[in-house]
Amino acid sequence: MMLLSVERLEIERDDRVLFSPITFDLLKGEIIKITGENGAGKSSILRAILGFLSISDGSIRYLGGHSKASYAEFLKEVLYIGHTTGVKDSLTVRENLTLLNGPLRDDQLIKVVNRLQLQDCLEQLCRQLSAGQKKRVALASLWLTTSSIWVLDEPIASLDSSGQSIVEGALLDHLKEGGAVIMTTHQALTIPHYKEIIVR
Amino acid sequence: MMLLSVERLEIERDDRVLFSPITFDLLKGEIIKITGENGAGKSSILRAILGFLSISDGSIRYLGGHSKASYAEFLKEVLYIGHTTGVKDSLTVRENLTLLNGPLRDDQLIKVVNRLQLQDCLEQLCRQLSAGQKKRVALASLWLTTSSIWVLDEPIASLDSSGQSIVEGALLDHLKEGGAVIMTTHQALTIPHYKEIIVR
Amino acid sequence: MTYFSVLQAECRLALRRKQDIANSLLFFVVVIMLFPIGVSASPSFLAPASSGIIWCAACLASMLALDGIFREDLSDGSIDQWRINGLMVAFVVLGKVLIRWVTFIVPLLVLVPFCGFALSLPPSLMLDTIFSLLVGTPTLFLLAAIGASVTATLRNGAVLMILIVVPLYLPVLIFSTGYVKASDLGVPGNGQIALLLAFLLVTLVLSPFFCSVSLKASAE
Amino acid sequence: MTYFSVLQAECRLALRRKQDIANSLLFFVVVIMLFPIGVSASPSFLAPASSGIIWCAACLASMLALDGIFREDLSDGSIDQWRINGLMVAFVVLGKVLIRWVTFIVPLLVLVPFCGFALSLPPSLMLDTIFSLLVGTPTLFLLAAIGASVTATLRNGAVLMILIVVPLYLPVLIFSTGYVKASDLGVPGNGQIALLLAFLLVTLVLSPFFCSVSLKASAE
Amino acid sequence: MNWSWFHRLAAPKSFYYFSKRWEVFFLCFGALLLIVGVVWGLAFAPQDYLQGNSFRIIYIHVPAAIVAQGFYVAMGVAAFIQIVWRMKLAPVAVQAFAPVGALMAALALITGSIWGRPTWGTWWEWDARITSVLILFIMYLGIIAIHNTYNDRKLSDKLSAVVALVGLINLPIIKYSVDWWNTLHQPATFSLTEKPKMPVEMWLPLLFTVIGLYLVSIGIAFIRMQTYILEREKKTRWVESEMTNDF
Ligand code: HEM
Ligand SMILES: Nc1ncnc2c1ncn2[C@@H]1O[C@H](COP(=O)(O)OP(=O)(O)OP(=O)(O)O)[C@@H](O)[C@H]1O
Ligand SMILES: Nc1ncnc2c1ncn2[C@@H]1O[C@H](COP(=O)(O)OP(=O)(O)OP(=O)(O)O)[C@@H](O)[C@H]1O
Ligand SMILES: [Mg+2]
Ligand SMILES: [Mg+2]
Repeated sequence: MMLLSVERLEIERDDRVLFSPITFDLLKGEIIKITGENGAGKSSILRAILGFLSISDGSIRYLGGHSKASYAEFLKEVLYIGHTTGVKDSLTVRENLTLLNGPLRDDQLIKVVNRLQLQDCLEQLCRQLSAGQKKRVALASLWLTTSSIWVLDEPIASLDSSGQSIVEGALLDHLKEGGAVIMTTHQALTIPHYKEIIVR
Repeated sequence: MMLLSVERLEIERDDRVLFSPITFDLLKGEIIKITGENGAGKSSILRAILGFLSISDGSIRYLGGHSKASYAEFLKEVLYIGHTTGVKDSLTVRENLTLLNGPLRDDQLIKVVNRLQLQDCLEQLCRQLSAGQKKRVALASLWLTTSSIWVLDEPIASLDSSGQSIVEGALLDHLKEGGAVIMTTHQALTIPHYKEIIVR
Repeated sequence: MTYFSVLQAECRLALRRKQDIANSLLFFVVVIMLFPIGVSASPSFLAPASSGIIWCAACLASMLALDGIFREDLSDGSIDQWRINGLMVAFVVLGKVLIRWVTFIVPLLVLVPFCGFALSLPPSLMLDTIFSLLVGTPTLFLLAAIGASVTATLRNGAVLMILIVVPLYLPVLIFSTGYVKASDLGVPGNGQIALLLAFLLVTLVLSPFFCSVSLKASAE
Repeated sequence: MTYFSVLQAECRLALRRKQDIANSLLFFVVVIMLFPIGVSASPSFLAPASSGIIWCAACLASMLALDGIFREDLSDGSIDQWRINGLMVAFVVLGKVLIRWVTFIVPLLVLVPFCGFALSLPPSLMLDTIFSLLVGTPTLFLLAAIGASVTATLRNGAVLMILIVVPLYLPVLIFSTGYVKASDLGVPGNGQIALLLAFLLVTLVLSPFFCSVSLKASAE
Repeated sequence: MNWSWFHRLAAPKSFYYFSKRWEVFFLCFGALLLIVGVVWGLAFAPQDYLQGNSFRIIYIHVPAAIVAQGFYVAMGVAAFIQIVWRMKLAPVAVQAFAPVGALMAALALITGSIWGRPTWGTWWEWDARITSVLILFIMYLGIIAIHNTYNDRKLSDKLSAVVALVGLINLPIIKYSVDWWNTLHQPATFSLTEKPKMPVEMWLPLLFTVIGLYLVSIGIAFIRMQTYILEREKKTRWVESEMTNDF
């Protein structure tokens, strides 16, 4: 099923067109990796798709439709983790997880926290975490969400190698369950099949 | 010459000892790469070396001495780029470069800006840069500094591949000129010789 | 992320920042202290001015209490997350302001009697002052929220906004102190209270909407 | 990075953030405006109180002007860079405070005459008020800087800062309003001015030192 | 002079045992003096010829005011020691003295207000001494606020020391300026600045209560300090053995 279809998308910032028009579709069970140089406009594309940034040309169709309703429908299915992640510095790890993912059963929480090796700092304020640990708190949503469309902006930056492989594992599991992923990254992926879109 | 000699260093945060004691020396013309999992304490080690964080055990000798004077001497030779880089969001790229590196001749500026592909956004506020571009502004110091000891915390995170190779080139040039580097990173380096220290 | 989890987290933050709450009240006390020391400490000056001073301090304290209410949400990406999770920004704003107001007004009402003593407020006006604060401060909070949403990133137009918000503060100040003065003269102040309630209603509807517009624009 | 480049950047930021400057001045005006509206607008009430009100407003506005002066430096790592580059944190602090003071006092002095008119300040006291502001506000700024450095890691530390700073403000407030009142009575206020200058000297030496201690601790 | 006893005492561990040994003395002896002073003052001292019996609140009011000021000075000195010599015990002292001092200041304010009602006819008067106690109280609250706001203890120790020290330097200035302010603008309705010429049977119990309240406050501060020391040193062997001995 066509989740998203982007046609000749252009974005302007400060009256400068960022990249040459881009066209792609996102299907169920598919992973799209957007690559490009620093400042090419990858993050901007993701935010435009989510409707947070206005586009200057082209069109984006959600779930095959153009209407507001289909956009709302689409948004309900989305999980977004951007450069800024919604993790609150003055809440503890546990509190952030409930904030971002709603109330959690204890076993769920323990499982995901162990997987991400956050078990030791569950009650620590996020202000006091290292760069990678803070990222991991945000990434916990990958295991706790029920959304089927994942929009991830450099999810593996500043993760160590075990962190990277955990995240890639989550992506693969998600595809197997029929989910879809659209992501940016500068690092090489070890995932077998993905569609690459180059922005320039 | 012995620039830095760290002996059985231990750091505590919130009454928790972060890692088992670490011992290493930094010599001229040498590159040290500190690796370890997220939250192992890599950034903390760098900050302790710079004297920004108090250590709980062990000793750090600067330029062979223990005295305040040799620490001050050492600090004069240091360039530090941490997770936070000193780049001001509300200044333009050009202004940030003069802030961080002192007054610059135009040809110097043009050269480094071209190398880092920041030429198009020289007059843009740093708030409006992409994640990687902001990092590049901080990294410009690598070409503009006269300091001989570089302390770099994840310098290549969120850079694209061309950015990575530019930075690695700068490191190699620096070593050839007799400089020294101590850095952390989660990514593989393509530099031929470096000493690796694993924190756990 | 649901309305519930967001507001729960907000309550947690409020409790974690008990100190913040205590602080904005102390601020209130401190402002009140400045006047006798800086202007004049004689009861003949203070007594007629006291309810006005209390109201001025409440205006200032409310602005400070809301300063930065959205700044963190914007910089840590929370606003994006609300929208992704289908929450209406306006409702979240309303909830946040409400929580701030409750944590502000309850201890304030405890403090006002003491401040009243210190300023030689006539005891007969104590209850009226408290009542006017109860009715008037929610409007102040809703108005201040607009200012906070606009200054969350500090793009242009903030001057304009403050210039818009402050004149809106004035009617509240005028009618609530007017109410207290009327009681002082023995005249019923129903008219003023009705007007204050009308303001409250209008801002209750409009403020969350304006906040949501400017927050969305700031998050582009 | 040199003292010069840091302070040059600071000046640039000050010019870029005209908005912030405008805000703390607007706050000043608002406080002054609230008073006649909230308390009483009769000249017989305002005239004797006017210089005191102006001073109270200046105290509040100066705190607001310095709130967050170090917050960004801390969060973007600038303080680390100062130290790495061999700059004494204390001197940088002094320079920053000085720049803020200049950008604050110049427009303030333009505003004061208007506020004076609005508050029925006797014209003979206008110059004295301005002079007392010139001598007293640098001390206020240096004291507020201590509060700002202590609250630099807090997102909304404004209120805690005020709590810490106000007790320290009182002597300045007392002596500068005392000076104006003495002039009103025709008594020379040299004693007060001498004391204000003495305060200035003490804080000039101590405040940057204390700021540097607490900023270094915050950057750990 | 030989300072080694001081350094030994300034180690948290030896201070812990020292204070544990002496707290009972401070509390009991202090309470004894306090009770003797109060009973003597309330029951046996003569009535004041002007104020009648209401003056008897002086036996709580004055000691509380004096102790509140004394504790601030002690706290400021501890802050100075912490900043200059980085002694481990100093932040413990700052943290422990602040609430006790705040309590005493509050007590002085409350008893003063209660006393003001019958004598002045108002609860509050912007008198110099009263104002300076209020400021003292607010300064205490500022330090407590710092400890409560930051949950990083090392940081809150440093910052509260800075604030306490700044306060200490400013304390005489504040006191002086407030005195000056009040005497110039508002001739005091009721002068507190002149020492009342009390008969000795009024004055001696007062001395008892002052010393008694000092001792009790020090005892309370010692108890607080012990808890803080245990908390801070919980990783050390002596605390571990201390805890297992206790339970
Ligand atoms: C909230 C109100 C009050 C406060 C904050 C306050 C504060 C003080 C202070 C700071 C002292 C000085 C203690 C010392 O260092 O020797 C003091 C002493 C005293 N106060 Fe008050 N006071 C208040 C109200 C009153 C009232 C209403 C009275 C009686 C009418 C009173 C009578 C005295 C007397 C007789 C002394 C002893 C004076 C001396 O020994 O020097 N106070 N008070
Ligand atoms: N301000 C702080 N207060 C208390 N603990 C902290 C603070 N900053 C970091 N820590 C803790 O110290 C540990 C090491 O942090 P550090 O930032 O040195 O890790 P790191 O090795 O650089 O990790 P990363 O690869 O994620 O950058 C973490 O477990 C973190 O929880
Ligand atoms: N708020 C903004 N206002 C104006 N221009 C902006 C803004 N944010 C980004 N830009 C510009 O848009 C361009 C694209 O930015 P974007 O963040 O999308 O890049 P990116 O591809 O994600 O880069 P990176 O790999 O560094 O994250 C950049 O050239 C940047 O200068
Ligand atoms: Mg990006
Ligand atoms: Mg790190």
